[in-house]
Amino acid sequence: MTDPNATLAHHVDIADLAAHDKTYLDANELVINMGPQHPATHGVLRVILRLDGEKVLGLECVIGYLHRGVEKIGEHRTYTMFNPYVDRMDYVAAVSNGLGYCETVEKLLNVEAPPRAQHVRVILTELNRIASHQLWLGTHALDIGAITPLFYTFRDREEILKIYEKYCGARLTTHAFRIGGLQYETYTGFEKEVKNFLNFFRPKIDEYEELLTTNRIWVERTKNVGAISAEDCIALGVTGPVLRASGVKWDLRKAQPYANYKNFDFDIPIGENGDTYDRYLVRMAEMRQSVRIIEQAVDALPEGPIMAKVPKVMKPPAGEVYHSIEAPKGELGYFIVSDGSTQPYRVRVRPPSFVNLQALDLMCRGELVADVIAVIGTLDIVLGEVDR
Amino acid sequence: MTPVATPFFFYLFAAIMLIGGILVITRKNPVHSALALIVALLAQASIYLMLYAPFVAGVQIILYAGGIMVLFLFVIMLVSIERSMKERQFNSQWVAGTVAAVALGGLFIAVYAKAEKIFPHHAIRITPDELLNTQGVASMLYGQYMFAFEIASLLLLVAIIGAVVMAKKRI
Amino acid sequence: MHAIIDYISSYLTSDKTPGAAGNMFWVLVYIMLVFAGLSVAVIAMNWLERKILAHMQVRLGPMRVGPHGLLQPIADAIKLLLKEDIMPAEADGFVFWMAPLIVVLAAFTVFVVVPFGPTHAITDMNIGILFMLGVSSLSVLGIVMAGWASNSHYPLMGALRSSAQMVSYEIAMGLAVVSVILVTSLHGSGLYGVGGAGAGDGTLSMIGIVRAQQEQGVWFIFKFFPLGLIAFFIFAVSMVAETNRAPFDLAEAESELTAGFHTEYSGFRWSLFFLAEYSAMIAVSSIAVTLWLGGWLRPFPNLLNGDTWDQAFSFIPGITFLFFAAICFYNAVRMPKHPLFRVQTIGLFGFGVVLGLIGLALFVPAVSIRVQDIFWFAAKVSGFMYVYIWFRGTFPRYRFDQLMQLGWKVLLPMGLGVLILTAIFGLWPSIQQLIQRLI
Amino acid sequence: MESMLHITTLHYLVLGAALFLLGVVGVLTRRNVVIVLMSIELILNAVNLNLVAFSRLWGGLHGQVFAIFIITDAAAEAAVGLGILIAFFRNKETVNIDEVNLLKW
Repeated sequence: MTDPNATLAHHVDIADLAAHDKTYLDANELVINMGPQHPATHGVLRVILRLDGEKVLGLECVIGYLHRGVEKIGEHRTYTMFNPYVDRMDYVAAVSNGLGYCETVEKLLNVEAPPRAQHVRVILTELNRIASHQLWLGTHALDIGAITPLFYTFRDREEILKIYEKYCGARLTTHAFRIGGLQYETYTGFEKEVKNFLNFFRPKIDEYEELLTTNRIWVERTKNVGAISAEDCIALGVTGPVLRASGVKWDLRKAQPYANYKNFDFDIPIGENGDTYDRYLVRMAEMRQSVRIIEQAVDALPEGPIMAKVPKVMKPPAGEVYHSIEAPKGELGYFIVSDGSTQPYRVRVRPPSFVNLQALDLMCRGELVADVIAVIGTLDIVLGEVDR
Repeated sequence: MTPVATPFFFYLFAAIMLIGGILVITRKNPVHSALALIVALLAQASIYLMLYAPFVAGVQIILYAGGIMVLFLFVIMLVSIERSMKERQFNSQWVAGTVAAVALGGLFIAVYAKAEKIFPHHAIRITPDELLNTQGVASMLYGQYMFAFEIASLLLLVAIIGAVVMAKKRI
Repeated sequence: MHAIIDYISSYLTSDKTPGAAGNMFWVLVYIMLVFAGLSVAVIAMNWLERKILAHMQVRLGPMRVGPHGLLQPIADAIKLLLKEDIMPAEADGFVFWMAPLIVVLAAFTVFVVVPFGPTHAITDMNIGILFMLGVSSLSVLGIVMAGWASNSHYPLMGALRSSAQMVSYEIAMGLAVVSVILVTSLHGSGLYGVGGAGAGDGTLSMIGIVRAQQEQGVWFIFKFFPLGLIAFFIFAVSMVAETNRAPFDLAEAESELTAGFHTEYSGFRWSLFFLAEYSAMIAVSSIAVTLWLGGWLRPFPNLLNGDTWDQAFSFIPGITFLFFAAICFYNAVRMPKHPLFRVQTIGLFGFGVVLGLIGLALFVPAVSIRVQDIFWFAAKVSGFMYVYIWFRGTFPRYRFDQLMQLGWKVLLPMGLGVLILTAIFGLWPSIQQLIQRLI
Repeated sequence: MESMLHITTLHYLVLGAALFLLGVVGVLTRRNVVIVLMSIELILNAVNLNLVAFSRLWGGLHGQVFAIFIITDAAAEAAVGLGILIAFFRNKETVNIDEVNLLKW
């Protein structure tokens, strides 16, 4: 990877580039290396941009700078021991990752978490969705140049982290769930605090929107930028808010209900054009829907046990299982092959960021450099999850 | 305010201009040439000020140094200069060119030696009204030279269109 | 000896600027004063920007170095001076070295003609505004040189962006300025007062422009309402673009081009760019204040006129400083009583005392009459500085093509329209006569 | 020495002539189009200097007005010249004026 030109020559089809409208001066074609140390690549993503003036002719993502071999580690740990590792993938939405893993292993073991555990899981996961979207909003706005929303979202995200900290002692990589249910009973006043948070947070969404939604510059920067059609999304396997913003009503919480999402009443916000602005609106609406779900879950929080009967030493029957959940960033799937021993034979994660990142090239072609930043931001990638 | 130390400043700025001019035509790197030209142009603006032409001096700074030269630098950055910097800098007829220029210089000297009688030996003592320089230029531009002014604006329009047509790959 | 004292004191009774009076001693004094004042203003601006921005973003900003971080800019300056000065190996050394100097020179030279008061300017040029626009446009050269000399892609792109941006916004800016110059040629007074028989001599001199506002009894922002306001708006937008500040800070967009044209600069050279950016902000704000907001004139000259009001307004500078002093005292009292905060409390208290003494001194009529021009000018400029910070806290960044679109397709036609309408308004009596004759 | 210390119009004319010659040498000998264009700017500036000096000599403003026209002209020339340069560079990938030897692209 020493010569960026060499790699581009392989991957960027010259004929394809020529097809683009070339009204810019191409007196000097620039190859720019963006990242891995760049303030707007959300960590250590490296993007090799091929530019015609400021226009992007093509780009290639170079990933792997944060590769820690999470999947391989899974093969050398017992099912229980591997649980905390999954939190380290999408560290912004650690709870969702834990939920996905626990549910997958539960499916493998053929157990189901008790209703109370399910409810608490839904509450914490949806809180996590809000936290993840808040972080996305702050950084995305920062990339586009609005520095203030970042501080507002971080201030409000703090309240969610406080709830996590009180519940399980950790703020970021929570390891909140156990296979078969929950380790900890909720603390006293959990419901009240969650409700307080919801009342506190509802006006805050309006505050964010006030800063951005009708802001002329924001709209100009995001409308018709990085648009992707529903067909392209499906072809590339793009999921989550990006897919929904393109107008596809696909949400695993409704499509393949897991946990007990089918008991809750909520809408799937979708967009029309699949551009950055629509993705922004979809995520803002999703935060509102999450508030709705949490409210219902807290109101209907049943009493009862929090842990199903799970053997101390887990030896799932030989076989394989794939289970996916709707993480804040899209479909998060776990594929686990068991050989009947205490350790998985193979763990494979389908991280939404990794798959969504494929669309970057398509979304950025013909746009300007500034839009690449906006599109990276709107894809909401977490490099820990992309590289695993 | 009357100018002070006029000879000193004249020779200073003249020297800057000439050195700048020499650097413009001798530098390998066009960016260095452009910078030398900017320095020469600024020195020339100062000489305009000494000639009681403040408006022309201001126009010189804004248009030449701030506009045209930025355009030059812009274009130098767009075209890659590495190759041309490695190549020969002077063309094959440089001897003939220099000789022609020197001959022209000789002609100038001859003319000026003769014409010296026409010019007064001392600078004119009547100071033009510097405060009304801008107004004077303006009323001339919009009065006597109205037609020329309009032609100049037309020329600029043609130049804009021409530059766009030239520089654009596909119209 | 006597002659020297005479030479020095002769200026004190003059009503001209030192440059116009030809008094070299006072010219040097004024140059030093302006330079020192500007440096202090940049330092203060640095602190204020961080504080105000922080409070807009629900955080505190610098709090550790000195009381409420008052000494933070000084600590930063020391840090920058002590930092290693790095030059990229492939950089063009001479150009790399020259670029920050050019930017700083351009930013400081414009202050030669800024009128802080009728006599408080280094000099008064008859091409004052032309000179200011011209010299401030020279900073583009420095930026282009910096970007090119760094021999790196991001700085080059930043330089290309910023030069294109500055050159195109200069045109809209110039058109807005020309409409003011047209208005200076009118001799009539009031909002819609148009020229009488003697109309025709406009001026480009900065002091002359403020004088014209004084004579016409109206700030040019209100002249031919709303035309003056629109021209001011065009200028205000382009001046933000000229200085590469948010929301037009594409040249140094940290999320896109890391830092634009000064990516490769560090330490002292970088701080020169910083200094130049802030003094350029002050410079363009000074142009706006001089051209539209009456320069050194006090507010409400028509509504609240008369000696009583003049007297009342002459107290405002002192009261303002006393108010700031009171804020210092209030915060000093509110400081935690812990021994660790002892030094900070004393420091803040001392700062309050200094401000209070300045305030009290401003009540002395002899001082106040000489200084209140500067106060009003500075107050108006600080208003602009606040707006700059406010913009930065509020707006996302424009994209390059949108920026160009705004400049060429919105501001330029608007500027031309304003210019033509101003001319028509200004010549209204003649046009009326013409129409009557035709009918 | 006397004549050196009193700056007369001739001084300006000599300076203008020297600048003009530098420009001519640049145009005739350099290969780089950009530098040739800059040399043309030098020539135009030499002319401007003469015009303004004459304007000072005769006390009128005609010379200055002409200088302004020439600056306008220089701007137009630079814009078109650099436009041609870009078109040229795009097609031939060089900025050497010697290589403009085809009468078609």
